Amino acid sequence: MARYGMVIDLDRCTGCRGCMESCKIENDTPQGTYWMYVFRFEEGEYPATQVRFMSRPCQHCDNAPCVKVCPVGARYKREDGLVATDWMRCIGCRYCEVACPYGVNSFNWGHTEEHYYFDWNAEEVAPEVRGTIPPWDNPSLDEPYGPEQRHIAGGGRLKGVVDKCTFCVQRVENGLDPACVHSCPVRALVFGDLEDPASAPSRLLQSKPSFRLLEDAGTEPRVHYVGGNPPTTETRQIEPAKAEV
Amino acid sequence: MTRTVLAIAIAVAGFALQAITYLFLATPIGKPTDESFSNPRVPFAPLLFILGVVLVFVAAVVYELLPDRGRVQEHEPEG
Amino acid sequence: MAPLYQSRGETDIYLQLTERVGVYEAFVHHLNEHLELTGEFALDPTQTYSEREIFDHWALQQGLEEGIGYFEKYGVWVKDPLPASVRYGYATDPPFGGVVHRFYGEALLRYQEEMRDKGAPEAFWRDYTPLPTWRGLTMDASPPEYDLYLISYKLIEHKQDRTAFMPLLNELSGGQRVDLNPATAAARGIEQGQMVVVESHNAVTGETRQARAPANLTEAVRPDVVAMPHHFGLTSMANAKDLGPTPNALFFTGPGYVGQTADASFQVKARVYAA
Amino acid sequence: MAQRASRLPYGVGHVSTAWIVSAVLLGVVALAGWYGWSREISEGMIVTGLRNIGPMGGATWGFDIAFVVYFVGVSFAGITVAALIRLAKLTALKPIARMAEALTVVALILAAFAIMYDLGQVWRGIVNLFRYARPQSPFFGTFTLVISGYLTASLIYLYLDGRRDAAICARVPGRLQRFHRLWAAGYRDTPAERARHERASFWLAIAIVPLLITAHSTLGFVFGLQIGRPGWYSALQAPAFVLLAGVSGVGMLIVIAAIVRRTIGDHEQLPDEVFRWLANALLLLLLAYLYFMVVEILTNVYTGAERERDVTRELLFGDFAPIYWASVACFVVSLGLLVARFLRTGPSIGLLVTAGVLVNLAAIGKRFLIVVPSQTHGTLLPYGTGSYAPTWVEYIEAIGLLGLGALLLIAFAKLFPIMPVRDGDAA
Repeated sequence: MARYGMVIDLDRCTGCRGCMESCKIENDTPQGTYWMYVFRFEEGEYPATQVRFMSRPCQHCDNAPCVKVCPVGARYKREDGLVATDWMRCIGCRYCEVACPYGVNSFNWGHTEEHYYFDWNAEEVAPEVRGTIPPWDNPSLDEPYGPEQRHIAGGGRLKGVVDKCTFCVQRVENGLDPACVHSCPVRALVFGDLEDPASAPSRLLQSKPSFRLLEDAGTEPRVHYVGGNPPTTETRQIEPAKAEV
Repeated sequence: MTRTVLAIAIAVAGFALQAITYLFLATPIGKPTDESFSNPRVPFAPLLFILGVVLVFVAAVVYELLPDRGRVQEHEPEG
Repeated sequence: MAPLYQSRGETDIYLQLTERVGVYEAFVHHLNEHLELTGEFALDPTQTYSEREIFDHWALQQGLEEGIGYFEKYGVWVKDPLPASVRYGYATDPPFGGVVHRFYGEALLRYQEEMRDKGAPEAFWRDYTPLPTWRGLTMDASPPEYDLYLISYKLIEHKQDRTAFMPLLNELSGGQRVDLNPATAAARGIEQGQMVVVESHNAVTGETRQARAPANLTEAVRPDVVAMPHHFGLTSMANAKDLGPTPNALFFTGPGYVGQTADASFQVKARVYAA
Repeated sequence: MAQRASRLPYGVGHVSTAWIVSAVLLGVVALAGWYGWSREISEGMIVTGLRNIGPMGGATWGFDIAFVVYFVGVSFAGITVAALIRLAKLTALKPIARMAEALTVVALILAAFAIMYDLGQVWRGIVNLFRYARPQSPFFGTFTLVISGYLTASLIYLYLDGRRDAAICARVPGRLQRFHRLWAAGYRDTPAERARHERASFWLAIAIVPLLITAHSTLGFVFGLQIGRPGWYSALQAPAFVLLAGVSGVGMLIVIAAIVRRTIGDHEQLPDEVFRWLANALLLLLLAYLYFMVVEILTNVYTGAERERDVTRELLFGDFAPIYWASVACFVVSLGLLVARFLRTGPSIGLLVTAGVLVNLAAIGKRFLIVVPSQTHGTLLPYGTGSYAPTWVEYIEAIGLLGLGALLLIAFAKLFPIMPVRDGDAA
């Protein structure tokens, strides 16, 4: 049984936020919701200013606080390492959100819409997208996954429930990389079986010194970072993406 | 006497129900990836657990309200 | 003139770059192919060349014994009379007639004198100089309270204003903002996210133009600069209209800022104050 | 109690215009609160000021949770006092036993509502909690022990304790007679029954005291076990919760007792001694809690991790300083009032009521400060500081709950004697 994980090469990341966009399109998340988030950091004062980038998916912790606190077991840990949210069971208490040190959870505050960004039937859009499947019609998002056969794929499917990055379970279970990994123009994101020393992420992980976010929180993240340093208390975020609902 | 026995029995039953249903609940025994980590072993086990909690206190009601043996509940004369 | 600071010829850059990423040989073959270098003049992939050396090879291949030095000596190398069809448009017309590389703008001088004689203000004719001449930037004449250089720049999420109609990209980019150095902002009592006015000044006409956008404090901007991305506000697309102002509206064209030879339309001084 | 009662004691069943007016007003307030809830259910929680932690820079728990904690806290005092009266034989406090029990029941009902207000999927929540609830989630204790067990216990305690008075009231003909008779359930105040009740209530009290300690602790653990939230992760949370619960509860009890004494105008029934007892209790609890506050602040500013210090800094000098210092001021002033009692001859009920109100305001403030700042200013990744401002929906929901609570209490007072009936009182 593969146990998936992600390795992120900060040497390569240019902070283009392409992963954020592909994630939103693949998972049809509501406006203002980012399962994948790319930090743009700056440190030091002019002229000794340094700008750094760090993409932040769900860390899919092995010792996940969100899984511990979920009162109804909607948030659970899968055999293959993914931390999944059963949005057919979630009651929307948002305990997972306050428990998560990384701030990766997102709640569906308002009504769920068929299309969060574009009505592909609008006459100025229709000719452009004719013949393609709109994100909200992606059939794979409504299917149950894993041996548990639970509904964990896709975002903004239901009002008043929490969802978060699924490592694109609908792609991974069909042998594809997550959308963010697939679309990264500089191959800064590498996804695969961390247990297998020959896998691409394992090899990248061995090639450079690595770290995980907030290690001292004891959450055992399955997302590793190489080629950079973790943000310090001196690190400031610049150019935050607009996250308003 | 039966009153006491009955009350204690109910209380004990309540605690027992709590103890047993606790094992029916989703428990952290085993790996986090276990089915039992996020699903109760018996459906609606939490409800049973709460019933156990309630039962313990219901014992007191039974203890007080149980009519004496052989005595029929009679109405107070109207005032 | 020698390259300033660390700037270098692009060919040199390409040569080093291709060497680093290990495609130097292919690049050299590419050069040979496109400069039509053959035989003894062909570049050797096992050697490294400077930009000058490469073009020297080319000149020799062309049959100029002095190599690239020929152009330093004679400036222009006339191969043979050009057919009229491929001549520069004006080159066929009077008053020049025949191929003359236009170096001395005689007409410009005439325009200048004419305008001056007609009493036009200097701003209108000072840039009509027969020879390329240096003068101070127009914006330097702006009053001192306009103490910041206005810069418009590109965001990675957008392509000019063509993508501004895509809500996804607008969300990712965070929308229009006015980038200020925290020190600059503090001196003006401006806080992160606060609405500010950027006011540019036309040193010739004294005209000022304003734009309002939320301040974005970042150490990555020089303290004497105010910067705005240029993707928003100027668009024909309906659903991209209300994305904030465009810095393009703060720049000037016309006398002093755009001219026959000295084009300074993107060099304006501006000031920023809390809205 | 041989004599026939002619009218019910303490104005039970007797409805004055003043009562009707206040009842209607409170009813309107309660309905307004439910209207707010209906907006939340139909539109989604987007109508609240809550937003996601992190990229959205908001607080995902706010007013609702703060009031859950506050109401559960208030419920603490009632049943504790009642149980202690029984266990420690504090006959002096007997007159307030029942209003204490009633306060507990009402407060717990309000807490249950507040929890439902906070759920994104209310109906699903009610079902799934009974169906899937996991004991390793701190939330489990909150709704099994607190809402279920605790509420049952207090209801049963209230019921059994009231049977004797119910029997007395049941003698009086009237619309309420059937209700009272049902409540009395054949109680005839024979020595045997008295002894039986003595025993039953003793064991109930024994069972309840540990329950409420654990119950309030679990509520503290909801926050105290979260390492991901600076300012929450502290062993002090649970005991501090219990203490502040006592403070707010006793304060509320003082207020209610004073109101009852005013409306019934029977000073023998609620002698000054009762208030002296309550005031002393409040004083001790308050001192203990202030001590806890100092310890907590000291720990966080002295050795706390960077983010811990950030949150504490926000409390002391930052965005939340106004609320924080206002709460502290309320505590200190009420402390002063409670101490001032000793200088005066005889307690001034006015002062005590003021103290009671102040500590409750402070308690609400403190609950808010426990819940919110760790979310808006306590992100461990550099998201920058967030903000949270409740919308009218949240305000009206909270106010509506307070109105509902008051309504339930005055309604109870009209259905049943709010104080134990002394022998021959009903005559």
